Amino acid sequence: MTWVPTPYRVVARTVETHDSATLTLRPVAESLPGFRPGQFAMLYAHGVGEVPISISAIPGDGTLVHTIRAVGAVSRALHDAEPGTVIGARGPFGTAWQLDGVEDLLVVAGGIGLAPLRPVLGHLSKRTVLIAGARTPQDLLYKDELGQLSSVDTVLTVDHGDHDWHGRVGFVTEPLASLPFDPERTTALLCGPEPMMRFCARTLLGRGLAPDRIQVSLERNMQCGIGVCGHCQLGPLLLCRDGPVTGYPTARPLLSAKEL
Amino acid sequence: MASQVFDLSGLDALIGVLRADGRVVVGPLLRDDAITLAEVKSATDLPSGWGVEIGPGHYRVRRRTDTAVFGHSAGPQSWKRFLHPPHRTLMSSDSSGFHAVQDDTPDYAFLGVRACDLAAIGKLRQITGGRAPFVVAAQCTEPGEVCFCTSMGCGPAAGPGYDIALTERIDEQGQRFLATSGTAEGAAVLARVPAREAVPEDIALAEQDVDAAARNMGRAMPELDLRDLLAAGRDSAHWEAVAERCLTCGNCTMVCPTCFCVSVEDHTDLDGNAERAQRWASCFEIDFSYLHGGAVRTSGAARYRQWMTHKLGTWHDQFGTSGCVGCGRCIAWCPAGIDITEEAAVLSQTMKHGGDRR
Amino acid sequence: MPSIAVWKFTSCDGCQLTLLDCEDELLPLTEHVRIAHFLEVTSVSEPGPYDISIVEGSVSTPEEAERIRWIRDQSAILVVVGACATSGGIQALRNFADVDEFRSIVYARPEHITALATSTPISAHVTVDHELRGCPIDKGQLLEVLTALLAGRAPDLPDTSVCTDCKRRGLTCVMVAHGTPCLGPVTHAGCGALCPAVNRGCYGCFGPMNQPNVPALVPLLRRSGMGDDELHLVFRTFNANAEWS
Amino acid sequence: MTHRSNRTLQVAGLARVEGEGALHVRTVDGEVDRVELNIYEPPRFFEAFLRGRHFREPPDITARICGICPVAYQMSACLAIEDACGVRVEGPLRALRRLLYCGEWISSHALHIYLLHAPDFLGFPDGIALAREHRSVVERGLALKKAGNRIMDLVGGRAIHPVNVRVGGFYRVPTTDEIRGLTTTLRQALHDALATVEWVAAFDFPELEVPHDLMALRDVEGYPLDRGTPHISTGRSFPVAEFGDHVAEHQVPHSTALHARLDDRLFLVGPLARYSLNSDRLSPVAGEAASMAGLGPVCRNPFRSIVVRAVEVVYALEEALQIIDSYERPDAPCVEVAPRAGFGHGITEAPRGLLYHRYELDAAGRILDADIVPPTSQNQSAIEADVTAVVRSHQHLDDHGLQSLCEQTIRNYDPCISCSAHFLDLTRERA
Ligand SMILES: Cc1cc2nc3c(=O)[nH]c(=O)nc-3n(C[C@H](O)[C@H](O)[C@H](O)COP(=O)(O)OP(=O)(O)OC[C@H]3O[C@@H](n4cnc5c(N)ncnc54)[C@H](O)[C@@H]3O)c2cc1C
Ligand code: SF4
Ligand code: SF4
Ligand code: SF4
Repeated sequence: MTWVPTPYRVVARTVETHDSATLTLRPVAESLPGFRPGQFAMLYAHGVGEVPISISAIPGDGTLVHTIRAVGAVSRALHDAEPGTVIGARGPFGTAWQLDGVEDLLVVAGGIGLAPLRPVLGHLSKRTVLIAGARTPQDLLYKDELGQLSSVDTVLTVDHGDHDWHGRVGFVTEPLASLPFDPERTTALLCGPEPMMRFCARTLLGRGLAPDRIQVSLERNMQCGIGVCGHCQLGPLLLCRDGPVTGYPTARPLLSAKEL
Repeated sequence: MASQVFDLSGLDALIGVLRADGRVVVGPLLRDDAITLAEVKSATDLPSGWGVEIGPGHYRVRRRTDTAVFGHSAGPQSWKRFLHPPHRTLMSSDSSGFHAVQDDTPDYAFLGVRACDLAAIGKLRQITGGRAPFVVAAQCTEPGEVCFCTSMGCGPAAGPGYDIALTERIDEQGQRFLATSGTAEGAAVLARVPAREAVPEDIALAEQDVDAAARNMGRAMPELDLRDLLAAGRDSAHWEAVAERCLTCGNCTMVCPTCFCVSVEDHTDLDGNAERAQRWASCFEIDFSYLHGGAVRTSGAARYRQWMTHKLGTWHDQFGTSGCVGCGRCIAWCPAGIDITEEAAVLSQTMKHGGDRR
Repeated sequence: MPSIAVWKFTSCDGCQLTLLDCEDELLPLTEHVRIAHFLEVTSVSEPGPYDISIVEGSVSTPEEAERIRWIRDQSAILVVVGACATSGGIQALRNFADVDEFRSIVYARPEHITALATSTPISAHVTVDHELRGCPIDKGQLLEVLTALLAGRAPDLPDTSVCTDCKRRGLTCVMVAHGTPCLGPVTHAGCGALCPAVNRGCYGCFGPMNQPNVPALVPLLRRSGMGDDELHLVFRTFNANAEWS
Repeated sequence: MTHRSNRTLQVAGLARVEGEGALHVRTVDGEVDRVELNIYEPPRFFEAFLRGRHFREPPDITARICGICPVAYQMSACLAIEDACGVRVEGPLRALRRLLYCGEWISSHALHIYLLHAPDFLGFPDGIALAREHRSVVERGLALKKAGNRIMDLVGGRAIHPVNVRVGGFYRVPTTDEIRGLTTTLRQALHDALATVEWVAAFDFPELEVPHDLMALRDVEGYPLDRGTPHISTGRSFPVAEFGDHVAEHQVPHSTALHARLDDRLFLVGPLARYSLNSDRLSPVAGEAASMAGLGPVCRNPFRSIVVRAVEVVYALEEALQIIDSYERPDAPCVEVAPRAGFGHGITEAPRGLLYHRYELDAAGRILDADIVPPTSQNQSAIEADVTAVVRSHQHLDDHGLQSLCEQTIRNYDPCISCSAHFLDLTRERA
């Protein structure tokens, strides 16, 4: 149980959108144990704070890759970190996407929710459909990269289009409602705002997918990552330990309760 | 284990031995009209002849007719203060890197730990870890008006985890303590305290006193599966009713010997050095559940539900045991006198009558 | 070096003085910030813009209502300090006086005295970035805001009850153990529970906490011996104009 | 012909004074035509708010008139209400009050000497610039100030607007150990205070002898602080209850502060007055420091008030140490005070001079009327007279020089403008 982060140096920084950037971090000396898709690290910006950030790619060379959306002081400081900056990391924490025995994969992401799902894409030889939504075309993550993933059928949709946008406009539930898939073979992975995940799950259940074929990534305030701060409770779950990825049968009653 | 008997001078000698070994002995002390916990240097520091009168939102020290030193129930503080201090620095960061902080926790000996608090120490350490203190338990022979450790299976007899257990008795033969060791370390310490060998009658009397205490609990939890009750009661209208009375002040969580939640904050000085530190937090704080854009649990009802559900229900899911030991502190120190046993009882009643708000 | 300006509106000076009460930190601080305007301390007054403005006091005259807009325009970050600036202060008691009568009294000699009929917090006039509560503010919180702003982190200013601080300090609850009426359970934390530390009930000088449940406290205050009169007065003192319920 | 015989000096915002004010000076044909200390600090109507409040509230409420000398407000308020209720607080509780008051004097005087006033004598715009060249000197001043604040933190529970003061005494009295814990700090501070006297005594003081009457308290023993009877340099004195008969406040067009006159004459309160009427009452070390600093039994040069303040800091520290030495924790933190109908008066010596409170209570302890006369409004006319004198005798200076000197003249009084703007009594205006 350590509170002391392991130093990592930013070796690359890619601007993804107007408020999001992807950092590649290389250990300064020691490195953390390997991460699995869906797990997260606690990233520390010197003097500003520490927040949970999912692993957004697993290159396998000991580097950590994270995509960070600047929403407040800590995420802003991490987002702004230029190559050379030393950042602290602790982890890996939490549960991973369950991919054992998966046949067809259906991935639905909203906004920054695509980041923790990215390591899943293209790393499986399975048939994969990705539906990714964002508020505007400018908020869509990894646009160029997604186009190059030959094993993934990608559907992009935005809440509000603009004159350069020729794709879909609307919520992710719309393509989901008409998407052809085999409920007997499909596993769905959902990550995004809670209402989005609830609506998507409802649509999928309505189309015959069994609840235990749906996995969601849940979010609560987290300040330790090691189950001692108590902030990440969601009913019976301590999300830093029992989450963020959980099966829908567990998540369903929790998501439906008000202010849980 | 072998037991022995000593009087107040023996207790003083015990404190002396513990101190001689370099331990900081913490025990009950009368201060600001309450029995608080602080360093005790000799038996004369103990609140001899002081008892308490406790009720929901009510606590008064009172004079006892005898000179008992452990004749009071749980006070405003718990051992949590020492095992899991209200403020603690976690690490520091400067231009040379990230650094662990030196653990300067003294080697504690806790004197007069009641059965409920002994159980609480176990539950707390299960989560927070840290070095084990030396524990001198005081078995409870006189529970207070808000105690319900029997319902929670945590007392009044001291459960496992003590190094030495004491049972205080005052009768025609005077004031004395039956001391039993629970660990080899406890036995070694006791061996250095002048005492006489316990006779079967000493042990029988102590058992009799503790048994009587079990029948004299001020309160009880309703006898049903609390974990099921709270899971089923998630949408009960009862939470709104409690919220009308609940101040959301967080006192209950702060005084609870097992509530472990902390918030982590960053502090920086002018020279660019930084520190991360934790402080006791409470699920009654609105920011406690803050996610970018706003808190999850804003209503008083949701926050009270979180506290009680966690204590009595989801603690089982998370840590395999209840979070409540029945010490009654949350009842006494809630300014509004909200009583967790009564709320549980009322909740089960409303559930029976179909009080589901959906 | 970032520039810092300190401004005074209607107030007692106590909150500004808190900055000078940082005896150990004052000189080191001046090595990291440039004091561009601080009338109580220096004859130097630089023109704007300013990186950080600290504003003490409430708006109680037409001139002040104008000046605060100018200061907002000139300041990247606006920190308002104290009960006057955050709720209108004790002088906001006038807000409850009969306004017509009040006007005729105040403007009896309008050529000499101009005062608005109300004393209002800074946030009623311009957007503020950070608020420090208290009458006066706490020195530790002031340093916290300044060091946080310099480090670019969010200042740690909990908006919960005084009780949480009281318990962390290990104090004994004066209401439960002594029967002393106390506003701690509805008052904003930040002072470090000063009153309970001297066996006194909190009198609310940090104003209401986030979502105080005052109706639940009132019967408890009554039980501790407060009458209607006192109950009325105790919420109408240093933060009379704040949202107690 | 003197150059620039017609000129106007305008200081829009007086710096290094507490509160906000401005200065207008006009000379016509070399003669001083107009000197106005313009206090534009907004009025806060305290006396009006006090009406209808509970008799236990004034120590907390009136403290908020001034953040620089809240203890003075609390002490005068307590005395006045206790007077109305027929109670006198004596013995160890009074000693504790005196100790608290010493804390305020030390802190307030140290602030004024080092950060507000000394820069004038040494040609710096502020204490921070001063610290750049004389770091250890300013650090000494801050350490002194901190020592005063430590007393207020311990005895008052908070340095600004103390929470531990109540009518009848305190809420909690410190333990003997807590009180003794101050000793080391205060001993060091005494050392620093003596060094301060030596430091300020060497400054250059412009010549100015004020002719005004001086008024200060005088007590049966000791230097006046927490009580006493008003004495005037003319030799007269009057009981506290007659304060209102002698000191009358009136409104002037250019200021939100009321101007006061003593029996219709200009007068002065504060360190100069206090010292001149009580120099025989200084403690041994303070008395010696005063004579070493070249202060005679009377001092009428306002520029030298900085020396008097430094001597008073020495006194306050000696007094504090003496109180601490003989401290025994009182059995009860306060004496019971029951309300009764009637009037009560209270005067104490705020760091800046006499602070008078008067309350009228009904039998239930409700305040029917309140009157507060702070030092700055008593001194205002005298300050303007001083500025007039300075302008008259320093016509040869250029505008900048003259303006600085005028500002310094005002700062001699450490005027607390926030407190002077408390008044504008609603009824009085109505009348
Ligand atoms: C398991 C997990 C994985 C995440 N992965 C990513 C990711 O890959 N990329 C990304 O951009 N964001 C991710 N987030 C969200 C990210 O942690 C928050 O955006 C961040 O904590 C905001 O902190 P802040 O100080 O910048 O903002 P503020 O909104 O000012 O937040 C203040 C404080 O509240 C807490 N907090 C606020 N929002 C959250 C939140 N959503 N989750 C947990 N604590 C919060 C933090 O302690 C934070 O410091 C993840 C969150 C969780 C729980
Ligand atoms: S919930 Fe209440 S009774 Fe149970 S352990 Fe906590 S404080 Fe004691
Ligand atoms: S009850 Fe609340 S404060 Fe206590 S441990 Fe549970 S979540 Fe934390
Ligand atoms: S239950 Fe009582 S102690 Fe707990 S938050 Fe509510 S009012 Fe406060």
